Amino acid sequence: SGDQAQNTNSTAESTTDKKSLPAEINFGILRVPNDETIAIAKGYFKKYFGDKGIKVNTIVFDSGAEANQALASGSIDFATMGNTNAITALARELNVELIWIHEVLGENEALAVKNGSGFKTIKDLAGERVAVPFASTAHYILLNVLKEAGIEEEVQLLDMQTAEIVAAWERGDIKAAYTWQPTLAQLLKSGSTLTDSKEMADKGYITANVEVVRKDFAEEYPQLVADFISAMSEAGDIYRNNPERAAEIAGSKLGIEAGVALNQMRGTTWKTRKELLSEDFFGTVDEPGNFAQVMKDTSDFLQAQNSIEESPSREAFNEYVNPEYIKMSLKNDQNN
Amino acid sequence: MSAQEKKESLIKIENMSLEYGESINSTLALKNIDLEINKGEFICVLGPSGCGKSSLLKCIAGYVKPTSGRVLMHGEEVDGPDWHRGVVFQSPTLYPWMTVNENVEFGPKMRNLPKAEIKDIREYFLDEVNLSGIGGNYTFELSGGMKQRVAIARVLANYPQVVLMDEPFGALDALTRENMQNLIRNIWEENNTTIFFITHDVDEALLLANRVVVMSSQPGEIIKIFNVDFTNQIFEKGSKEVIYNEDYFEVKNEIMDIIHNQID
Amino acid sequence: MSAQEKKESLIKIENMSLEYGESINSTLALKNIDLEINKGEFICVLGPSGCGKSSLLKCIAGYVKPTSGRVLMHGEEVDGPDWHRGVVFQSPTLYPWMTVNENVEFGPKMRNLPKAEIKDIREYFLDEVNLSGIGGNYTFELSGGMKQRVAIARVLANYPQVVLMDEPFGALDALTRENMQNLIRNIWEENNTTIFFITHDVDEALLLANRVVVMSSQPGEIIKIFNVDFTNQIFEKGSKEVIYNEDYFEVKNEIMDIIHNQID
Amino acid sequence: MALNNNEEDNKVANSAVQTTNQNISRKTPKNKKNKTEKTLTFLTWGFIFFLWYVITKLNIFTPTLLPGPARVWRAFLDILANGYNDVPLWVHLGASFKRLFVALFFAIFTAVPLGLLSGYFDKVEAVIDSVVEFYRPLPPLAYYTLLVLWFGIDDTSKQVLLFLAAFAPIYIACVSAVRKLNQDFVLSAKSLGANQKNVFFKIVLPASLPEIFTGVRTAFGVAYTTLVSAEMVAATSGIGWMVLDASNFLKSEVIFVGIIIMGITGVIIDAVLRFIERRLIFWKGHI
Amino acid sequence: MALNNNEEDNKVANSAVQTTNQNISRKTPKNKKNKTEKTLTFLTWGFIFFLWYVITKLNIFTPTLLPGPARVWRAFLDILANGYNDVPLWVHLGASFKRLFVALFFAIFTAVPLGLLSGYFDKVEAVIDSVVEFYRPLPPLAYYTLLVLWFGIDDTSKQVLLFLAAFAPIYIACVSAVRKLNQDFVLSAKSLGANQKNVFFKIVLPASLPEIFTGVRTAFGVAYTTLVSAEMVAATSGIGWMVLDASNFLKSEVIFVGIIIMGITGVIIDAVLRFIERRLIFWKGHI
Ligand SMILES: Nc1ncnc2c1ncn2[C@@H]1O[C@H](COP(=O)(O)OP(=O)(O)OP(=O)(O)O)[C@@H](O)[C@H]1O
Ligand SMILES: Nc1ncnc2c1ncn2[C@@H]1O[C@H](COP(=O)(O)OP(=O)(O)OP(=O)(O)O)[C@@H](O)[C@H]1O
Ligand SMILES: [Mg+2]
Ligand SMILES: [Mg+2]
Repeated sequence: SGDQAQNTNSTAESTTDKKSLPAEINFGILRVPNDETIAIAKGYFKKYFGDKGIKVNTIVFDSGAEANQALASGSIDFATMGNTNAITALARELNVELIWIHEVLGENEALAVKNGSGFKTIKDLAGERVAVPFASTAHYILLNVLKEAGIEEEVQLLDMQTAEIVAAWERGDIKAAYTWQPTLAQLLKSGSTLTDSKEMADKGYITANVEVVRKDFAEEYPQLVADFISAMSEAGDIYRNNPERAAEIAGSKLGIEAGVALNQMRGTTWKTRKELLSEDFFGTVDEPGNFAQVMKDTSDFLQAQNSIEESPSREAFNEYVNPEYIKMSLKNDQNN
Repeated sequence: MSAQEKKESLIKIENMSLEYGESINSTLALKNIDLEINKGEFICVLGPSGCGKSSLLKCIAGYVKPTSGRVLMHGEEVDGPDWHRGVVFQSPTLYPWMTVNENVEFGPKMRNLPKAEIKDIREYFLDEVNLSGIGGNYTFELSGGMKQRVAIARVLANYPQVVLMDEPFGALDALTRENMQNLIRNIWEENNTTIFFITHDVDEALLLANRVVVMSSQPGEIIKIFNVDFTNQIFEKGSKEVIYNEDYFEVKNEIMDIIHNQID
Repeated sequence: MSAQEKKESLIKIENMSLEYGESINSTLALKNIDLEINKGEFICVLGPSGCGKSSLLKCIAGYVKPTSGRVLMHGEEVDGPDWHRGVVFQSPTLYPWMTVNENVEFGPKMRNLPKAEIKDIREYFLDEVNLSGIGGNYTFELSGGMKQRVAIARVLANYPQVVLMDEPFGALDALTRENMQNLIRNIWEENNTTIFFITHDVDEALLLANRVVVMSSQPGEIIKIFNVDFTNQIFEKGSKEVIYNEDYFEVKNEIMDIIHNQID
Repeated sequence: MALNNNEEDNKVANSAVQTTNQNISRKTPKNKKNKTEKTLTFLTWGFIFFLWYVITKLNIFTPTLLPGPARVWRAFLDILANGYNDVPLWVHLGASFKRLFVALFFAIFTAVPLGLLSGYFDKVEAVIDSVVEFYRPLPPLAYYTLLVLWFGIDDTSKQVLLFLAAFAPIYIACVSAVRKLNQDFVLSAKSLGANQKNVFFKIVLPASLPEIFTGVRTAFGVAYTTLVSAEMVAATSGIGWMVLDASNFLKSEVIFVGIIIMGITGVIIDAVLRFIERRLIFWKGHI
Repeated sequence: MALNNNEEDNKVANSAVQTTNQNISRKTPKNKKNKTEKTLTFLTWGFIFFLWYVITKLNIFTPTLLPGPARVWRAFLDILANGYNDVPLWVHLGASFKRLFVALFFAIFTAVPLGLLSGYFDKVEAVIDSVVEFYRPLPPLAYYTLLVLWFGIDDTSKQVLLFLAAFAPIYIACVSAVRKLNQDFVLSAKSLGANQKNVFFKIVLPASLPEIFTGVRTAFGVAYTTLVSAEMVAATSGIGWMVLDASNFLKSEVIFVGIIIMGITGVIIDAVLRFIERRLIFWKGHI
């Protein structure tokens, strides 16, 4: 590769050398029992990156909103977030693409109402206050729940973080909240669910935790992005083969009991690479799958809510939801 | 220089001592003070800086309790400040949030006198200090001399049995000072007030007092008391220069010598 | 009271006026001042409060630029402060973060004199003001009189051609004041200094100056200049009381009358 | 001489004030900024805007990182017309200021008496002071969760947070005011026949007012700084919440709008407080 | 009379100081608290602890709402032994204080020269002052998102936030110090032959030091108050983050531990700063 010829330009040479692999990769993660947590706990990041001499940094974010800020500032390369946050990222022209769906949200996010509140149906919430973390997937689903029930104008939403929801719930300040596990379990000790994200998903309001990556990074190191997906896939296999074992791994990593972790995991759906490449999700470059449409619909809704200024076009989402790296990951495995 | 015997005793200080602080850090400010203030007297106290003049005044005013001995007024022990003993401070303590009128009326108001009476008193004493007409002004609009005159009017408005003054003209310039000396001499004469007046200016003391008390440096003791009547001479002769005579310089030199000996 | 003609002119003030502020709010502080200060003179300036004495000093010191006219020193126009014109303020502006020594050494140090010389100068002038031995103290540990003496030593340490003093003893009590007057008189005599001295105390002016400048009230004009030599008499006769004679009271009364007329 | 006082009377508010102000007068021109300085300030802001404009025009940063002035202006107009989150701008401002002023009101009415008493009686101070000194340096966010736990998610906890922020500066100002109080004021009042109650209400209180008011202004500033923290929990209105919500959606231009609104209102309110101060405590500086 | 000065010399530091301090001396006993007051302070805290103990014993509130002293103590011991989130306590404290002191360091080294220049030259002030006055009252959380966007999620943005919090008080103190400067100091120095540079370094700077130091102490307080905000984003260490993380999981006892640690360290650091101040600026109060 012309080493001798480029002798004079040794700095340029060394940078090209480095460019073949980054010095470090920064991952923004969430503290939830998902494939990423298992992958970290099982040392897959070390296997795929650390052993190549790449330093791996994981940074915990409390919400996708924070992860977006970190992405915008260029502090991180990968980030896990709810798909609503991923829409914000696209709408705010962050130079990122969506490469993976960690889990499709289901029963782990639900609308909880307190025992004795007398709320039997969603319509009973008219004139009441419902707490939800704004800008989250739960926020999006709750808005749709209320819209479907035709009472979106009559319910007062309170912007609260999950811990505050628990506190307010226990104090009796709120009697209804849309939130996720493990907070949800705490609420359900003295409450029940009216609906959950699974029911809403069935109605077409799909939410998911997804992985986005900086485009610059992905274009420079496509192989590493594929490696990331391989790591996720391996971790997902553990769960698919032995949920209890997976819960144990994730639980010990997060400092929660395995049973709690398992309960949380069961509320979500983990898809394999092949499933994700189906027309229901990523599809192919030529024939984008349904997830781009889900994102577009969600985006339109967020625009209607004034949460984003302009909803990106369907084409933009087709490009945004990129199946190429999953494909690469699959190909790598076949080659091995 | 005479006829003191006839006078009625007002305040009596008996073997009073005053110590500030405790144990190691204590300062003996006053030692064995015996002094009688008679009605209608104008007593001036002289002494080197830090000798305890202000401390003596504070004891009489009731601001400070003597460590031993007592201060009696009409035979009763002084116990805290009282409107019968008015005090004029070196820097006038006029209340800047009140007008001149309100300042002068403060004492009578505190004593719940009828409104009409308060107004009369105020007008009388503002006139007495040649300030009628500025009653509506705030005190920070006045010059130093005017402020001190308001402070004097404010004290007089209570008809105190004795007025205690702590270097009241110390901060004024020489000319204003002279005016103020004349003013206070006139007021003393007209109202038959009793005045206890601290100064560090020997001339001032001699030109005002009919008794001059000279104190030693710390701890303050009374060294000598001079009976003088230059202030009466000034009244009689109408001018000040005439009293700069042998007599005057004799007394002045004696006082100066005493004080100088104290410092040396 | 004589032999002024022989003296060498040091500072010349020519038809100087000073106005503070602009247009409506302006104050004419000084008007048509003409004054010559000769080498070795002790000039005292007297005048009612607010007549512009300090303003005059500030013009000479170079702190303020006259609105019209000029101040010349050795024929050159004064343009800003200069170490040839030392200034002593009413409240001593000693630097509290420096010791007495460092304060006195400040001027020579600023002029980058050799270390040994600085030390000699400091020792000489601290001795001159009777303060050798306290050089290591901080200035806030001193009494008012001592502070003013350090301030004088600090100014003298620069060997200024003229020392400008703005009521330097105004804040001191009567006794300390007398000491300071003697001190400055001796320094003036010993070092053949030129002194421009502002005071509002007629006695002080007469006991120190060989020329007394009396100013009118605002706008300040020079009304009259008295040539006196009581200060020399005190030197000759060694005592102060002897000069309280006819002559003295005559001059004093004249000055007093002038000033009183200014205020009336 | 005593005769010529009328002449002097006419000069009331003249010589005395001027001479004492001599040292200050040198600086008064600095208060009233002259034309050059006003121009300079104007130019500074002009330059900042220019730089802002140029940088965004050059497209070095994405609009998310640094929205251009036009974009911010449009966002402002939009919020002005349509509100934020369906709530009009003035409701957001109103909600915030209601919280602020309720807190400030209670802070004044508790801190002033407690502070004055603390300054007056060493025993009261011994009880209160160390508690105030302990919580004062604490970051409000550290204990906000506890306040939410104790006072709920409604305005109460927000107001308590702002109250605590505002309490300490006023309390401290009051203690220091009494401490600095010229004791001769008190003594002279007593010698004029004032009883304890009169001394307190006619002397101590007015003499302390200037410092109390400075304390109130500081308190307002501290409370204002805490506003966004206070609106972090369970708010859906308030200018602070608006900025937080905008942060969640990376709406930088709304953040800018919020910051500019807060900056300007902060400056305006301080100016109003200073105006009131000048009117109310006209003798300030003459004590 | 000039002869008897030696006598007076021996009294150096005696009469003059005492007489000028007369008005103050009345209050000095308040600084050195006497025994009764110390006991009262002690009793106050004892009472607070007792109340805390009793209330939690009575089980009126759940431990989440109000953890008992024993529970808090155990949490403290646990954190002391095992750290929080696998990070030892001293690392948390170290991380926070590194952020604080780096910010304070930069704030001092920028705000002092800028502030003194602003006080000295009206033109400089015209440029800087309005900018400082604009951002100063802003809640730090309002612009923190922007800082994160611009400076990333690492310590830089946290330090910039704390820097901004600390900058304003020091800057303002410096401006005011130069403004309050006794002009006679400057004039006398000039008359003693000092040039512009000497006036600045030998007179203006030392004369301003007392107020600058007060500004630094205020700045430290403000920055400390902002600490938790600064550690809100993407931190995994720092005492502020610890409290926030505990808040997220409603670990009230850890919140209490954090608050108590922060309260005590805040008081200690202020005491240290005050000690340094007394040593460094021994002439304070004599200016
Ligand atoms: N509150 C106090 N605490 C301790 N010592 C005091 C107090 N007040 C005065 N002293 C000391 O007591 C002595 C006498 O003080 P005092 O003020 O009575 O003297 P003075 O004659 O009035 O002095 P001056 O002429 O300076 O006014 C001084 O040594 C002074 O330092
Ligand atoms: N910096 C200034 N700005 C405006 N007016 C001033 C200033 N300094 C002095 N004046 C005014 O100029 C006049 C003369 O003041 P100056 O201080 O020179 O008088 P003075 O004779 O020294 O008075 P005093 O005896 O009180 O010291 C006064 O009316 C004063 O108010
Ligand atoms: Mg005294
Ligand atoms: Mg003057």
